[in-house]
Amino acid sequence: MTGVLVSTTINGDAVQFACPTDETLLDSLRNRVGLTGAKEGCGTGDCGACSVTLDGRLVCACLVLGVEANGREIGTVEGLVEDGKLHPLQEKFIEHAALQCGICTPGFLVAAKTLLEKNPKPSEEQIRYALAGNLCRCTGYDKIVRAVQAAAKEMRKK
Amino acid sequence: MMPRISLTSSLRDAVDGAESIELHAETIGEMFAKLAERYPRMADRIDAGIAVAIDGQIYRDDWNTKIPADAAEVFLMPRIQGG
Amino acid sequence: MRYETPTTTKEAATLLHKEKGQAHILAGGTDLLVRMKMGMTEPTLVVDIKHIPAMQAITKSAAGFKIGATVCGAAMTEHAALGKAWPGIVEAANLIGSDQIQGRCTMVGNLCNGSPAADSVPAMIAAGAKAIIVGKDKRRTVAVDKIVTGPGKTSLAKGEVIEAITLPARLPRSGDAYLRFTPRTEMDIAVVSAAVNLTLQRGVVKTARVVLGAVAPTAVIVAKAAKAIIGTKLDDEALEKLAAACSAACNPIDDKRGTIEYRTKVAGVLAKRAAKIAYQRAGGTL
Amino acid sequence: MGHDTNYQDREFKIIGTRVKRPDGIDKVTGRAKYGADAFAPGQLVGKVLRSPHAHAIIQKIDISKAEKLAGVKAIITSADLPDLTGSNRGMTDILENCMARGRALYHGHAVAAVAAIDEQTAKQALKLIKVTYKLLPHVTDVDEAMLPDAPIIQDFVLQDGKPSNIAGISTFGHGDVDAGFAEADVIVEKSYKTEQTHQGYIEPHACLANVSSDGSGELWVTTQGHFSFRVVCSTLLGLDMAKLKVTSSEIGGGFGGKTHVWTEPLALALSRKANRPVKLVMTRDEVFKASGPTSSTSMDIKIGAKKDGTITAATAMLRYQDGAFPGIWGMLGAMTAYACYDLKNVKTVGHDVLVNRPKVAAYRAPSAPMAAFGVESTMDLVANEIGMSPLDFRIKNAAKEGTQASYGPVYGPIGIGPTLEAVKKHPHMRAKLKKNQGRGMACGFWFNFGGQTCVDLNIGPDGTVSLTIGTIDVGGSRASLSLIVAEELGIPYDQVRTNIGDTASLGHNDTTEGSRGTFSSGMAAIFAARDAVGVLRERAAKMWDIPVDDVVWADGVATATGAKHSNLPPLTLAAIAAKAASTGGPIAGHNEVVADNAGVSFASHICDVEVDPETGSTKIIRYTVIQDAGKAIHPDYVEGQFQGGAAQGIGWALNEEYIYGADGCLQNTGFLDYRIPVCSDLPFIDTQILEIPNPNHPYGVRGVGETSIVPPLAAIGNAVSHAAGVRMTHIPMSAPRILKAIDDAKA
Repeated sequence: MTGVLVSTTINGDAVQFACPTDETLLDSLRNRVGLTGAKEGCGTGDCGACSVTLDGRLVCACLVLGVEANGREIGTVEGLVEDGKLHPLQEKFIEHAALQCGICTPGFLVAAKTLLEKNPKPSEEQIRYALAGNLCRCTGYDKIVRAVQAAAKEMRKK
Repeated sequence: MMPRISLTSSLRDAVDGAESIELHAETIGEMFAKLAERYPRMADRIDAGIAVAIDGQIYRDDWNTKIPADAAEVFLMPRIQGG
Repeated sequence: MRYETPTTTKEAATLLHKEKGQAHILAGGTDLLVRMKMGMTEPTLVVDIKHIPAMQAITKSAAGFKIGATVCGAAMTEHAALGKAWPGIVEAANLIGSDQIQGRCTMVGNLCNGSPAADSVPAMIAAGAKAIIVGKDKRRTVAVDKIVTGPGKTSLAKGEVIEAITLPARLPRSGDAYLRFTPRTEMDIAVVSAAVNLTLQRGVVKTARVVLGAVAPTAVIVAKAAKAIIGTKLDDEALEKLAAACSAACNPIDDKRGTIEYRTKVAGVLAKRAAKIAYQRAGGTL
Repeated sequence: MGHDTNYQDREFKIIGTRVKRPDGIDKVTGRAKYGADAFAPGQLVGKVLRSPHAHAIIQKIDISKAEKLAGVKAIITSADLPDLTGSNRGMTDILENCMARGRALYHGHAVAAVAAIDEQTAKQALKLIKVTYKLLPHVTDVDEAMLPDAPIIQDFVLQDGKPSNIAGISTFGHGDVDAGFAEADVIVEKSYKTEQTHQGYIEPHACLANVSSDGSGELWVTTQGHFSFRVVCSTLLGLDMAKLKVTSSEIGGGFGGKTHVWTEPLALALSRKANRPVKLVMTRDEVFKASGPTSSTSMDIKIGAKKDGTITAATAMLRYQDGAFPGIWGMLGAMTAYACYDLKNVKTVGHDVLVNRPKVAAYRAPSAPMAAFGVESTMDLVANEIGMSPLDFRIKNAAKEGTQASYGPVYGPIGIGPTLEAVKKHPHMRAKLKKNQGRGMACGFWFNFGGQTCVDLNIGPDGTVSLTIGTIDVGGSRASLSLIVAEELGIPYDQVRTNIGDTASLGHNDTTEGSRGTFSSGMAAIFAARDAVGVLRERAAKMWDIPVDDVVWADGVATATGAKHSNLPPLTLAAIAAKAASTGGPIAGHNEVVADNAGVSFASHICDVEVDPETGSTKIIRYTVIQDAGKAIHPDYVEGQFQGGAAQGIGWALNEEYIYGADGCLQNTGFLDYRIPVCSDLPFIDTQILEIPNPNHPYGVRGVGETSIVPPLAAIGNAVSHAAGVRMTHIPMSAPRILKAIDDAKA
C-alpha cells in the first residue's frame, strides 16, 4: 500500500492528511479529517449523499481519490454555516420539513447551494433535474423542492 | 354473559377445528389461560403470538386488557408485523 | 498503487507503456473508481491526466472545435459556442449521469470505457468527430467510430492516450440531436439511443448520419437510415423508412436493462424523433 | 395501568402546529451521527465474505492464509457462533441468516467475517479465505418453487409430511364464496405478478461493536429497534442482556428493513474474538444482496358482482416468497387483500414460499401493496364490466363500522368511506386530461400497531423538560413528542427536548415498526407528563404549605384555588423546579404502557399518468394522497409520511425490481440499476389529511407511516389502463412491459 501526504483546503481551512493512494476522498474526509457530514450511501456515484465541491464544481466524493485533493479546494456541508449563521438553504430545509431521516440532507444542501450559485431563479423543473443526482427515500422530494424554492426566493431578497 | 370467541382459520386446528368457542374471561390473560387449559395445543400458539380483536380493536400485547361483558365479538388472529 | 500526475501527454503515454501491472488513466474517475470499489480492478498504477495543459480546454478554430480529454461534461454545457454549433453532442455528454457526475466525467472517458451504451459516442460519431491519439513515440488522428471495437475494448495500443476530440467546422443549415431511452428521467444508462446529424439545402436533407447506441456491441452507423432521409423534407414516409432501417440494423442483447424486442423497436422511434429535432435545429420546418 | 386511553375531544394549543424539529440543526450541518459516523479507540474494520452462489453446500472454509495476513485480528465462520439447531426455530433462522451454517442459501449469504486494522487489509483477507462449495440446484421464482420437483430450500419445512418449499398456508374469510359467485352477474378473474423490491434506505446497515473480555458489551447501531436488537444479539451470542448496552444512532431510513439484525451479531462476535471494537458497515452491494427485501408474488384474484354494483363474492390465492427462511408475508397479504371492503362471502389464501433469495423483511405495510395491486386492479375491471365508475363501485362496497373484516374481526369506526368521499369531492378528479393521459385511483389498508413503550420525563432545575423515549425517530417524531409534552404541561415547545435513550437508560421498548412511534410514545408521553403534573402540584402545595387538592395545574403554572389562597401568585414550572431540592428532590414523570390499538388506517390515492405509446414510458403527471391520520400532531411530518410512501409505491409500480439471472445471482446490486425514483421523476405530491380521531388514544392519534405505500401500484396500473388502453398485470410496469402490452393489444 502506498501512502501520500495531501495538502488541501477544506471549507477555507488549510488541511493536511496522509492516505493510501487508492482511498476515496470520501473516506479521507470521513476517516482522516473527521468530517462525517458527507455520507456513503452507495460508493458508486449513484446517490449523491457524499456530494462536495471540488474547486467549486459539484462532485461525488466517493468518485474522487483523496490524493486528487492535493492543492485544490474542497467544500463540504460543514462549510455552509458562515459566521455562525445557517445558510438560507439550511434554514428553509428545517422550516419546510424537507428532511425526515436526514441522511441525504448534507448532499442535497451542497448540490442545491451549487445550483443557486449558478442559477438564482431556477424553475421547478430545473431544481428537479439539478437535484436528480441526490436520492431521497423518505420525502418523495416534495418538501425538498419547496425548501429550495423558498431559499432561492430568500437569497434573491438579499 | 359469555362472549363468543372466534378464531382465525389457522388457529382452529389447535381447538379441535372449532370456529368459535364459548368461554368466560374478564381479561385477555384469563382467556388465554383458560384456552390453554382446555386446549393444550393452544399454549404453543399463544407463546408464538396471537392478537386479539375485541369489537374490532386489535390488541397484540396487553394481557390485562379487559374483555367487556357486553363485547359483541372477541376474535383471535395471528400476531402481525409491520415495517 | 502508484499515483502519477504527468504534465505532458507524452509523459503519460510513457508511464502507461512502461507499467507491467494493471495501469489505468484517471480523468473524471466516474467509471474507474466504481470498478475499483466493486473490486473489478486493482490498479498498480493510476495516471491522473488532469495536470496536462494540452488536455484541459475547449478551443474553437476555423477547423472546428477541439475538446481536451479532461474537459468535464459541465464545462461543455457551459461553453456557449459549442452548444450552439453541436447541441446534440453537448446534450449527449450532458446525459452522462447527474450534475455530480457532470462535474467529473469526460467524453473521452465515456469513449474509452467502451460501453455499448455510452451516451456521447453515437453523437460524436454522427458528427464525424476524430480522436487525437498520443503514443510514446507518435501521434495519430483517428475517426471516433474506429476507437471502440467491442464492449470494454478499444483499438488503442498499450500506452496510447487520447489527448483531445476534434469536431469539424460547422456548415450552415446543419443540426444534430441525440435521444436515449432510460427508465428514469435522470441517473440512468441508455437502454437504446439514437444520434442524427444532418445538413439541409433549401429545406431538403443534403447529408445525414444516423448512429444508434446500446443496440449492438458497439455504436452502429446506419447508412441506410441516412439514405432514407437524404433528399427528403423528412416527410412521414421518409421517417418510417428511417425507423425501419434503424430497427433492421439492431443487433442487441436481452439484459437487465432491456429486451431485444424493445431495443429494436424503440431504436427506430428515437431515430425518427432525433431526426426531427436535428432538422429543426438546421432551420427546417416540419 | 389504569390510564384512560380513550379519546377526549379538546381544543389543542400547540398540537397541530408546524414547529421546527429539534434534530433539524444537527442534520443540516452534518453534525448528526448516523451508524457509520461513530469511532472507538482502537477500532478494527469488519468485512463479510459472501456466497457467490445461489445455493451450495459449504464443504470447507480454509482461513489459514487469511489468518496469517499481517493486520488481521479475527476471523469467524459459523463454527465460532453457537449452533442453535433444534432450539427455538425463529432464533436459529436469524442466526443462520446472519451466517450460513453448512449451506449457502442465496447469492450474498454470509459465510465468514474478518476484523482487521484497516479496510484494505480486511478486503485482502477476504480474498485469502478459500471456500469450497458444492453447487446445488436453485430456485428463485415463487411459482417454480412450489412445483413438486423444485429444489428444497429448508429440510424442516414439510407439507403433508413431505419436504416442501411451502412454509405456510393461511386462510381467511367468511361466508360461502361458491354461493356468492353463483349470485354474481359479472365475474372477473385475473392473475398478477409483482417483482421483489427493496426498502432502499439511503444509509447502509452500520454498527460499532465493542465486547470486553468480561462479557459486557456495547453496540452502536442504525436500527429501528435497539431494545429488540439487544434481545436478539444477547440471545444469539449468550451475553447477559443487562450487560449489552445498545445505542441507536440517527437512522438513515429503515421502512421495516432495519427491524432485523443482519451483520450486528457478526460484529459483536468479531469484537469478542479480537477483544477490540469492530466497526462493520455494509456496502450498498451487500445491502441489496443480503438485507431483507420484500416478497415477489404471484396472485389469482376473482371478484363477482351484481349489476347494481354489489360484490357477491371475492377470492384471492396469494403466493409470496419469503426468501430462504419462513416468514408470515403471504399470510399478511391474505389478511389485508380485501380489508377495504364489506363482503358477505370472501376467502383469501396466503402461501409463504421459500426460494433462494435473501430472507424477506418487513417493508412499510408489509405484503399489503401487492395484494392491493391485484384486488384494486380487478375492482376496476369489475366496475368497467358492470358500467359503474370505479369510485362509485368502491363507495358502494366500502367497509364501515360493523363490517366483518375479511381478516376476521368486526370493524369499529373506520375511515375508508370518508377517504372515498374526499376523493369524490377532490378537484383532482375533475382536472382535464390530455392525449395519452389517464387517471386511476385505488384504496389501501394497514393495521398499525402499538406495543411495549416506556418513557421518562425529567424536569431540570431550570424548569426545562427532557423526555427520554425508546422508540427511534425515523421522520420527525421527536418534534411531535415534544409538542405533546408541551401541550400537556402547558409550556412552550422550546422548553421541551426529546431524546432517544439507550437500552441501559429505559425499560424495554418494542421496535419502531407498524407505524407506532408517535402513537405509542405519544401515549406514554401524555401519561408521563400527567404523572409529572401530579408531582408538580404536590411540590407547589408544599411550597405554599396548603393541601395538594387546592392546587391546579393549567397553562404551565400551578395555581392555588379557593378564596383562602387568593393572595398566592401562581408558581411557574421553573419556580417549582428551582425549589426541588428542598421539596423532595428531582421532579420527574414516568410511564410504562402496552399501547395497543393504534387504529386501522385507510387511504385512497388518485393518480394521473401519461404513457408514451411509442416507447411505453410512463410519467406521473399528478398525484394525490388522501388518508385518515387520526389527529395530526405535526402536519408537516404526517404529509411527509404520505408523500414518502406514495413515492416508494410509484418506484415499485414503475421501475424497481430485483433481477435474478439464470444462475440465481442478483444482477442489480446498486442504485444505478435498482431504480428508485429521482427528483425529476416525480411531481409535487398533494396530500389531504383526514383527522378522524382514534377512539383509543387520548389525542386521537393513529399510526400514519405505512398505509400510503399500499394504493400506488394499483392506482398507477388503473391510470395506465386508461392512458394506454392496456391492463398491466405485472409489476413493475416498466416501459418494455407496457410497450409489449400495447403491441400485443394491437395485434
